[in-house]
Parts: sequence; structure tokens; C-alpha cells
Amino acid sequence: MQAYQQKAEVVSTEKVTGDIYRFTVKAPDIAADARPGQFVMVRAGDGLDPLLRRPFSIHQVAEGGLVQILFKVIGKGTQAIAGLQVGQHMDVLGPLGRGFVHNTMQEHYLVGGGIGVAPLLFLAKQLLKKNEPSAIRVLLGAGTKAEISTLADDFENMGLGVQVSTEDGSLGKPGLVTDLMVPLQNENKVMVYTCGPYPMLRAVAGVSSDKGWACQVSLETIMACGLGACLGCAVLRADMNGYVHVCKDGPVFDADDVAWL
Amino acid sequence: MQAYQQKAEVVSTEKVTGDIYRFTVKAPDIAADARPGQFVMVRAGDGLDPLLRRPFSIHQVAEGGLVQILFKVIGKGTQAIAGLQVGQHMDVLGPLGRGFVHNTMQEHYLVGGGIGVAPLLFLAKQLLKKNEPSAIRVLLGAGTKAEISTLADDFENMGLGVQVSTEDGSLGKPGLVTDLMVPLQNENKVMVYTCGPYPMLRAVAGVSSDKGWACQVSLETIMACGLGACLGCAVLRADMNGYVHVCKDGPVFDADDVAWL
Amino acid sequence: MALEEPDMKISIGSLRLRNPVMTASGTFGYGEEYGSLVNLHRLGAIIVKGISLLPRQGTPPPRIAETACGMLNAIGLENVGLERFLSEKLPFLQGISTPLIVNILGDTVQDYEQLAARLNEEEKVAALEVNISCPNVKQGGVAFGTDPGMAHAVTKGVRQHFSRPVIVKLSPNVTDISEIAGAVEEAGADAVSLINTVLGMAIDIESCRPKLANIFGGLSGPAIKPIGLRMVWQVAECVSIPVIGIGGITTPEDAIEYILAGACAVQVGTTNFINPKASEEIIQGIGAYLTEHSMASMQDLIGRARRV
Amino acid sequence: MALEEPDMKISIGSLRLRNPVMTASGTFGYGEEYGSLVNLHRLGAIIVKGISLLPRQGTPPPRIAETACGMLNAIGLENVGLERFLSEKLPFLQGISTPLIVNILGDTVQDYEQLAARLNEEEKVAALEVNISCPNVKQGGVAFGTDPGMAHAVTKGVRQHFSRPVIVKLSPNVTDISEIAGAVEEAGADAVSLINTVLGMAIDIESCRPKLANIFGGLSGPAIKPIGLRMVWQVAECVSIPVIGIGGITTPEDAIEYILAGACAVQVGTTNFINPKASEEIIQGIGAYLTEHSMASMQDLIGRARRV
Ligand SMILES: Cc1cc2nc3c(=O)[nH]c(=O)nc-3n(C[C@H](O)[C@H](O)[C@H](O)COP(=O)(O)OP(=O)(O)OC[C@H]3O[C@@H](n4cnc5c(N)ncnc54)[C@H](O)[C@@H]3O)c2cc1C
Ligand SMILES: Cc1cc2nc3c(=O)[nH]c(=O)nc-3n(C[C@H](O)[C@H](O)[C@H](O)COP(=O)(O)OP(=O)(O)OC[C@H]3O[C@@H](n4cnc5c(N)ncnc54)[C@H](O)[C@@H]3O)c2cc1C
Ligand SMILES: Cc1cc2nc3c(=O)[nH]c(=O)nc-3n(C[C@H](O)[C@H](O)[C@H](O)COP(=O)(O)O)c2cc1C
Ligand SMILES: Cc1cc2nc3c(=O)[nH]c(=O)nc-3n(C[C@H](O)[C@H](O)[C@H](O)COP(=O)(O)O)c2cc1C
Ligand code: FES
Ligand code: FES
Repeated sequence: MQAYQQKAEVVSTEKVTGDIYRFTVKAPDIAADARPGQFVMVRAGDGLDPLLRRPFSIHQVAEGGLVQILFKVIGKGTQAIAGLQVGQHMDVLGPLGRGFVHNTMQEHYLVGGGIGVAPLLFLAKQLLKKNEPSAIRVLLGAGTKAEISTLADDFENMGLGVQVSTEDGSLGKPGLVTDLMVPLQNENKVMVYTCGPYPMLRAVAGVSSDKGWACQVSLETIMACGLGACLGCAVLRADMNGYVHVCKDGPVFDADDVAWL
Repeated sequence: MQAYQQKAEVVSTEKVTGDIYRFTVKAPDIAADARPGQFVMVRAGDGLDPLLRRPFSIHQVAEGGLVQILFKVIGKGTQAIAGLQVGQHMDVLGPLGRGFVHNTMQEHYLVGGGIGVAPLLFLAKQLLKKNEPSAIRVLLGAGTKAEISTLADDFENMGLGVQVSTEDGSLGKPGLVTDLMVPLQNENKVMVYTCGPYPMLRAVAGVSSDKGWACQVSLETIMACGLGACLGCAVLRADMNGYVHVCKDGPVFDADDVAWL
Repeated sequence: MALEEPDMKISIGSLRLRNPVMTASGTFGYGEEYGSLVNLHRLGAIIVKGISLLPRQGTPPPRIAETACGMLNAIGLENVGLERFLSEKLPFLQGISTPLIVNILGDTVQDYEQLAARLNEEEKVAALEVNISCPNVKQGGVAFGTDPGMAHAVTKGVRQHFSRPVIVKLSPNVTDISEIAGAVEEAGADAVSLINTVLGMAIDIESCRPKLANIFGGLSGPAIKPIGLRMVWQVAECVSIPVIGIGGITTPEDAIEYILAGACAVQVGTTNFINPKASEEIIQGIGAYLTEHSMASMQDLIGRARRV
Repeated sequence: MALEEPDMKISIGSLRLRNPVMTASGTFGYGEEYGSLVNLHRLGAIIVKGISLLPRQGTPPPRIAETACGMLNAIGLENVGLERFLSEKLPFLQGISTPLIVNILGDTVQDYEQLAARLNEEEKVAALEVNISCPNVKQGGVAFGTDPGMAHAVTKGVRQHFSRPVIVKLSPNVTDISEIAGAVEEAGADAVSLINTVLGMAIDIESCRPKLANIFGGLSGPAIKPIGLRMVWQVAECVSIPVIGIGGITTPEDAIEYILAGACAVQVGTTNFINPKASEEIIQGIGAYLTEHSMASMQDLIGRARRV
């Protein structure tokens, strides 16, 4: 697979909420090849601590060779990235991994939890090229309103139907994102695309399986290389017989292919 | 000895030349106690790489609890400090070590090489409190004009006589700072105070000794603690019998007390 | 917040410490150097620079080099020697309520025994920490700490001449640290502390010479934390005396990792150079962690990662 | 600048390399993974992930944890096994002009011998690198690399079944690495490479569990450079076969330090993850250093810090 290592200039930064940022960088080769669900490995600066690159889903690509990431500040690595100013550079490696597969399904449910909405915007754009907006449904879960309202607007502005759940009930339905899935009835062939924290993914995969919907999950693990070289990103196969590797075989998997622990 | 650890706000930054900076920080306790020739140990940020603090002479202190350092960017540590913006903080430990002793000498020669002029400005101010400007002579050496002209002006603005030598002849006398010393004839009791690169200090100590002038040198070594705890900053004694420690016994020594290798 | 102060007391043999944070030998001078920066009375214990019978000049400079997240030192065990320690350094420490632990080193078993016997007379010396990383001059310079038999002999000698707790400080530069730990436990050590520095070097590519005059030096600082932690885990598995964790501790989180691995106490070393306030911050941080996690005492924390 | 390209060729036994920079086993996959990021034809040699007779699944996740200037890994030697290596991975590497070195591992001396015999038939395999950090299942799991006798036996076995150069890769987790190096030299190794990872661990203080499912892992990256450098210096002092330096090399300067210490070549490991272009940058940087310092060939650089 073709990947590129680019010193990408930061062309814009946006503080979405307290600790969530949206950064746009100029990385033409990556932008040209990227597909929804793929990711990039990022490094800010030349320091040796933190040492490793950090993985981020490709949130959007745009005209002019632009790549966008949406990220939450967790520790040293994301702090360093958040500290970059417009005009400075980050070292970006990508596009990496296997993205979402969009078969000829009749309905598409995009289910995102928290920062896990990141890859779904890119996916929605792609799906809109071949599908009516009415065939696409966006379900977003978050802790509280501030974490999700900007993103929900982004999907709505694309003309998509968006439902939101928040744990504190500050926006949409109080509860978890699976609470939005359960009431849905559908005779059509449905594909669920989901990204978010592991317990949520497991729950979404469970509901999907109960409903007989196909489900693709985007998994996260700690990664060193992102290229299939270090074998660090192992996840147990559904048959418990050996491992798949998130960076190379994923990050997007058929929910039936991995073991849910 | 009383030392303070202060999170000192950067109140102004000045780029003296290409890689020489003058930073002013607010560190009232340190400013109140500092004496010429003493130093501070500085750390920019909380990163673990570079790990150790970096030592810098106190260049000046000013009203309002201000401390100034004059420094040259060499590697990671000085780069990180130079990258600080006004309003950010550096962690400063000081004042440390033993500074210059100003006995009742009739004439004072301040001999600085390159960035070694740093502590001499503070010393000059102090000397002017008890001495006529005519009793103080400033001899500055540098590679080229840009490195030294701003500093030379600072001394001149204090009403002091300044002579400059540059290796490329772009300012003052072409050659080394010792070339400025050699012609000087003096019947009075002279004290030479010198700071700069090791070969220069050795040469200045040599000329001073030949002339019968007392000489105090400010030495540099790699330092870990700056407090006399790690014993890392050892310098051989003049009698070759054991070591003195630059951070605690110095950084200013009588030139006769240390071995010149 | 009016939180109840958690109980941070720990014991090392008969020695009671108010909290589990000590300063590591060689990184805190003789205490006095940090007097104006640290509240010495708050520390769990103060361990002073290694003392030999006679003063030592140490190795020629350069003695220090920085490395990635670490530093190398080759001080050569420079110290004022036993007599000057007693006359010049001890009086200051006698004014501090915090228990004093003296780190000792020698070239022969007899050296260690003499040091132990003389220090036994000083009540202020609450415990000894026996540095066995030094080369044994009688046995061709092989470090006491790399041979279980020699480690046993030194420990036994010190044990016989010192009535209060004896802590033996282990070197990480061995194939099997548990073996050495087992040997010193058998010889009567009340506790082991680990790790001392990891042997390393650095080269200046412009002068084409080693950065340290001594060529080799001891690596310390955050870089070695994973090694120290692993060895504490291994040793805690095989001895039943207290283990004191050392190596790269810069934050409360680092200290807690060591305690979870099985250390009953920790020592802060290189970090004293970078942030003199670190030891106090670590004491406070461990307390806060105990409170947040509703742990009543250090016993709930020690070795917890081995049980969960 | 029209500078003459310095001669960067080096030899390891009968193997000639165009430059001294290789990719370290386990950090460069089977080469193909980096095909679009690195000009594979420029490298001195490519060393692939360790191969065992049968495929291995490796250890459960989490397998990786970051530490200060380093990382821990416990991959558990996951690999496709000899047959799939030959059928699926070798064809791609056959298309690359760069010499291929295959890293092998086993549980018994026989495993190593069988691997050597089969790989001897493949001309593309220019040399073997024998990973002796693995536990010897027949001898109670003690690593081959920590016992001179076992290291000797493995080396001898491989030597007898492989006609091209045999490089033995040494573990740093030993008291005296020179002793192991001496044993493998005597057993017929053409070169030694060092260091493999340093055993370490990390603990998650919220879950109170080790960060790696395997508890222990191998520490690599800049943090270990001082240790690798020291061991290369020690080994170069006592063997007369070529020494290949590994551990924390991220820049040309790091590589030059190793070569000054006595290494005739270097391997770039963890850095491949951080900066895939690093190996090429290091090749260029060593060349530039030779030119700037008017050195005609690698011979002027190798071990220079030992002579100056
Ligand atoms: C394929 C993939 C796509 C991702 N996409 C996004 C995204 O679009 N937006 C976003 O905010 N986050 C995303 N993440 C998670 C993001 O990589 C982590 O939050 C980030 O690495 C944390 O680094 P840190 O230094 O701030 O935190 P630290 O706490 O310092 O991280 C410590 C170590 O753990 C690793 N780590 C910690 N949490 C995670 C995690 N959840 N996944 C992987 N590694 C982790 C780091 O790489 C590092 O090695 C993604 C992860 C993966 C694997
Ligand atoms: C008492 C004292 C006063 C000083 N005053 C000044 C001053 O006023 N202005 C100024 O520009 N410089 C001064 N220096 C030198 C200054 O400390 C170094 O230039 C600086 O530490 C280099 O750090 P770096 O990270 O940029 O370089 P690096 O190359 O990364 O340094 C690597 C290591 O070497 C040490 N080091 C390198 N050069 C020196 C040196 N000359 N002295 C001590 N340690 C060194 C660093 O501390 C570090 O551990 C002084 C040094 C001492 C000891
Ligand atoms: C400059 C320096 C001097 C040291 N001197 C001694 C010593 O005299 N005796 C001793 O047992 N350990 C000595 N040590 C080792 C430390 O006590 C400690 O074991 C080691 O540095 C690892 O901890 P750290 O990573 O927190 O520094 C010294 C360490 C340093 C850095
Ligand atoms: C993820 C990972 C996997 C590794 N796998 C192997 C291996 O299969 N065989 C081997 O001999 N060494 C293996 N190593 C060790 C490296 O080849 C190298 O010796 C070590 O990482 C030190 O070099 P570095 O600091 O440059 O990474 C591995 C290292 C890492 C980080
Ligand atoms: S992150 Fe290295 S193989 Fe997946
Ligand atoms: S720098 Fe530590 S004793 Fe001087």
C-alpha cells in the first residue's frame, strides 16, 4: 500500500470545545489517496519525549490537498499537537490502514461515540456521492452537549438526519447511543459503521447483530508503527485463534471478525 | 546558602544577534539576593528531554525583582529557552555559587570573551557604586562585530572605557582579547575579572600573572545540580591534589587556585 | 478540602518512617545543600552521599553527560570520608528530625565492617544503606554486587557490626538480580534498595572521545525507570524483606508505579537536580492518590499490581 | 557541492555491504511494509522480523507501552513461520538488490539448526542473524543469550548448517556481555550484533495492572543508547570479529557514536516507527561526516574513539 511521510503545514486550527481540536494541514499526497476510515500517524516537533507518533482518523479531506483531524487532548502527544500554531509543521504519515467498505446497502447508519465521530464525517461525504441523504442516518452519542453539538451541526448541514444522545441529557435523548439504535425498525439491508470507545463498539456490534444488520467497527489500539511492521496493534480474532493487526487489517473490521472481550 | 526555586515569568525578550538572546524574567527573591558572578539554573517547560537544568550567569538585576540572562543558543536546552514567549514561565533556581570578590583594588579590568561578557555587566554596575568610572576598564573580545557591539555599547553607556578586539577585525583591534591586555602598563594594584571560553581564561590568567595582576576567573563546566550535591562540576585544584566544585566553590575562582590544563 | 490525611507510615525492619519517600544517595549531598529549597523535616528519610573510610577525590572531569531522558555520571565516589562526615556533616543532620540513612562503600569487606561499627555508635544514624556496586579490590575488582557470594559476605559483615536496620543497595548490571537479593536476605539484610545506576557511556563525535573521562558512567533518570520497575517486581517476588524502589522517579505517578510493583518505599534521585521540590510533591501526590482511591494506608497500595 | 562520495563499504565476513546501515529485526517488518516510504535499494542491509520454524501467534495485547524516550514491546516473537516466509515474503525481497539478513529464533538448538539448513538453500539470504534472547525450552526456559555455554551451542549448530556469514545477536540482560561474545566468537560466529532490548516493565496506576499483558517487555529507543554503546565498547575490546551496534539510534550522530566505539555497522530499530526516512538520513549523515572530517573510508571511523 502506498503511504507518504509529509512535513505538513498547519493551515488552520479550531478549538471545538474545551479539549477537542480540529486541525487542518496541507498534505497533498495523503489527501489525494485517503479513503474514509483510514488514519494518519502524527508527530509534532523533533523531541524524543513523547517518542512515538500518535494515530488519528482522517476527519475530512478538502480541495487544495488539505487533510483534517479532529482530536481530543489526552496526554503528552495530543498536547504537543494542540500546541502547534498555524504556519508550523507536523510530520504526518498516511493514509494508513483499511477504511470503511461501502457495499451496495440500502441504508447506512453512522454511529459515533465522542471523538469517535471523527472518521464518520469523511464517510458521510463519500456515501452522499452514491446515496440519497435519506438513506443515511447519523446517530451520535456523547457525555454532554458541548462535546457533540458542533459535529452534529456539521452532519445536519450536509442535509443528513442526525439523532443525538447525551449521558447527562443536555442534548437529544438522555442515555447511550445504543438507546438510539434499539427503537429503529428496518426491513431494508442496513450497514452500521461505528467508531468510538471500546465498550460502545461492543454494544453497537451487539445491537447490530441482534437486529441482523451488518456492522463495521473502527478499532483503536496503541500503535508504534502504523505500517504493519511492529505487530504491536494485535487484536484477538473472532475465532480466538491468533490476532489481526489494527493498523494493517483495520482499523475498520467487520464486527464479526474480531473477538469482543 | 539561601537559594530559591521560582516559576519566573518572562517579561521581555531581546534578540541581540543571530543566536544570542537577552531574556528578562521576574524572580524577586533571586533578584534581591543576587551578587555579580553568581548564576542561575534554568529549565524551560516540563519535558524530560532535555532533562537537566542549564546554568547561566546573572547578567543584570533590575528594579521590580527582575533578573536578566544573556545567552547563546547551543543545543536543545538553550533552544527551548529561546523559544519561550513573553508571559510564559521558566523555572529558575538561584542565586547560586560564589561571585566576584571586589577587594580594595585601585584598578579593575573586566575582560570578557564572547558570551562571557554576561556576568561582567552586573559586576560593572556593582563596582561603579564604590569606584570612579576611570578606575574600571572593560576589554571585550569576540569573533566578529555583531557578537559584541550591543554589549560594548551597554558598558559605554555606563560611562566606562571600553576596548574591543575581534578575530576578524570587524570591530576594534584585530586579534584576541589578550592582545588588548599586553600593552597595558600599570603601577597600581590591579584586579582582573574574566569570563569566557577556557582557552581565553587560561591566556588571561597567564598575562595577569606575568604582569603581577590579581585575577579572578569565572569557570564553566557541565553541571547537574548547581547546588554542590552531585559533585559533577569538579575542576582540578592548582596543587593537583583533589578537586574544587564550580557550582559551590565557584564559579568565580582566584586564577591561582585552579590548575590550568 | 478537609480530607483526612491518609496514613503514609511504613516500616523497614525496626525503622518507622512517616512516609515512603527518601532522597537517593549521591543526589542530595549531605542534606544541607537542599536546606533552603526543601522542607527536610517532611521527607521520609534522608540518604546521604556514599561514605568511605578515607576521603576519596573521585574521577577526573568531565564527570557528567546528558543522554536521552537520562544522565551519565562518573563521580568516582568522591566523598569526605568517615571522619569528616562525622565532624562536619552529621551535626547539621542531627538538627533535622527526619531519619538519617548513611550510604557506605568500601574496597574490602573489612572496610564495610569498620564503617558499620563506627556508625553504629552514632544514634542519629537510623539505618545503613550498603552500596555493593563498588569493585572489590581483593577479588580483582569485580563488583561486590555482581557476585552472590561476595554480596552475602559484605552484608553479613555489616550486619554483625550494626544493630539497626541494614539496607543493601543492588546493582542492576547483573543477569539475575533476584539471586543477589536472595543472597543478601539470607545474610541478614533488613531490606534491599534498587536500582543503582545502569552502566553506560556516551561519545563526543567531534573530539572522538568518550564524554566522561572515566569512559563508563552510571545511567540514571527517567530513561531507566522501566528497568528499575521490572527489577523491583522480580525481587519482590522472591524476597520477604521490604524492597525500596529507585530509578527515574520524577512524579507521584512514577513512585506509585514502584509501590504497586511491590516497593514499600521509594528514593528520588536525579530528579532532585531538576526539581528540588519533587520529593515533597511526590509525598503529597501519593497521599492524594490514597485518598482518591479510598485506601486507608500504604499497605493497600504496596504490591497491589501483583494481586489485582 | 561536487564532493567525492566517501567510500562507505564495509565487510562482515564474506558479506560486502555498500554502507553500514541496516534495519533492525522486528522494526522493519519484512521490508515490504516500508516499500513506499524508504528507498530499500539504498540500505546497507535489510534484516527481517525473527523467523521460527513454525508460525507463532505472539502474546496477547496490550503489547506496547511508551516510556520516557523509549518504548516497551512484548510481541512474543509473533511471525509467519519459515514456510510462509519463504513463499509469501521472500519473493518481494528477491526483487530488492540490498542484501537480506534473516533473523532466526528457536526453542532448542535443533530448531536453530533446521532454520539454518533450510535458509542456506536460499541464495538471497546473505547472512543469518541468530537471536539468542529466546528462552531455551529444553533448559528450563533460561535464555540462550544469558549462558555462555548455551550461546556457544546455538552458534555452533547454526554455523555447521549455514555456509554464509552468521551474526549472533546478543542480549544486554547479562552481567558480562563480553563473556557471551567471546563464547559465540569461539563457536564460529562471523560477527556479533548488540544490543537486543533491555528487559523492563510499566504499570498503569489507574487499573493497577502492568501495561503489557505479558508483564515484562523489551525496552528500546533513545533511552537505551548509553547502554548499547557501553556494551559495544566492551565487546569490541575483547573480540576480533566485527561488531554491529544497535540501540536507540535516531540520528547520524548516534550512529557515528557507535562506530567510534568500535562498531563496523549499525542497525536502526525503533526509529523506523517514528521516522521511516531515518535510515536513509543516517546513511547520508555518515557520508557527510566522513567528507567533512576528510576520512577516506569507514576504516578511519571504526573504533576511532578507542585510539584517540
Ligand atoms: C486508528 C486510530 C484512530 C484514532 N483516531 C482518533 C481521532 O480521530 N481523534 C482522537 O482524538 N483520537 C484518536 N485516536 C486515539 C489517539 O490516538 C489517542 O488519544 C492518542 O494517541 C493519545 O496520545 P497522548 O499522548 O495524548 O496520550 P497518552 O496518555 O500520553 O498516550 C500514552 C500512550 O498510549 C497511546 N494511546 C493512548 N490512548 C490511546 C488510544 N485510545 N488509542 C491508541 N493509542 C492510545 C499513545 O499512542 C501513547 O503511546 C485514534 C487511535 C487509533 C488507533
Ligand atoms: C556557571 C555557568 C555560567 C554560564 N553562563 C552562561 C551565560 O551567561 N550565557 C550563556 O550563553 N551560557 C552560559 N553558560 C553555558 C551554558 O550553560 C551552556 O551553553 C548551555 O548549558 C548549553 O546547553 P544546550 O542544551 O543549549 O547545549 P547542549 O549541547 O545540548 O548541552 C549538552 C550538555 O552539555 C552541557 N553544556 C554544554 N556546554 C556547556 C557549557 N559551556 N557549560 C556548562 N554546561 C554545558 C549542558 O548543560 C548539557 O548538559 C554558563 C555555564 C556555566 C557553568
Ligand atoms: C550524581 C550521582 C551520584 C550518585 N552517588 C551514589 C552514591 O554515592 N551511592 C549510591 O549508592 N548511589 C549513588 N547514586 C545512585 C542513585 O542513588 C540512584 O540509585 C540512581 O541514580 C538511580 O535513581 P534515579 O534514576 O532516580 O537517579 C548516584 C547517582 C547520581 C546521579
Ligand atoms: C517491536 C519490536 C520487535 C522486535 N522484534 C525483534 C525480533 O523479532 N528479533 C530480534 O532479534 N530483535 C527484535 N527486536 C529488537 C530490535 O531489533 C533491536 O535490537 C532493539 O529494538 C534495540 O534497538 P532500537 O533501540 O534501535 O530499537 C524488536 C524490537 C522491537 C521494538
Ligand atoms: S502499529 Fe505496528 S503493526 Fe500495527
Ligand atoms: S553541579 Fe552538582 S555539585 Fe556542582
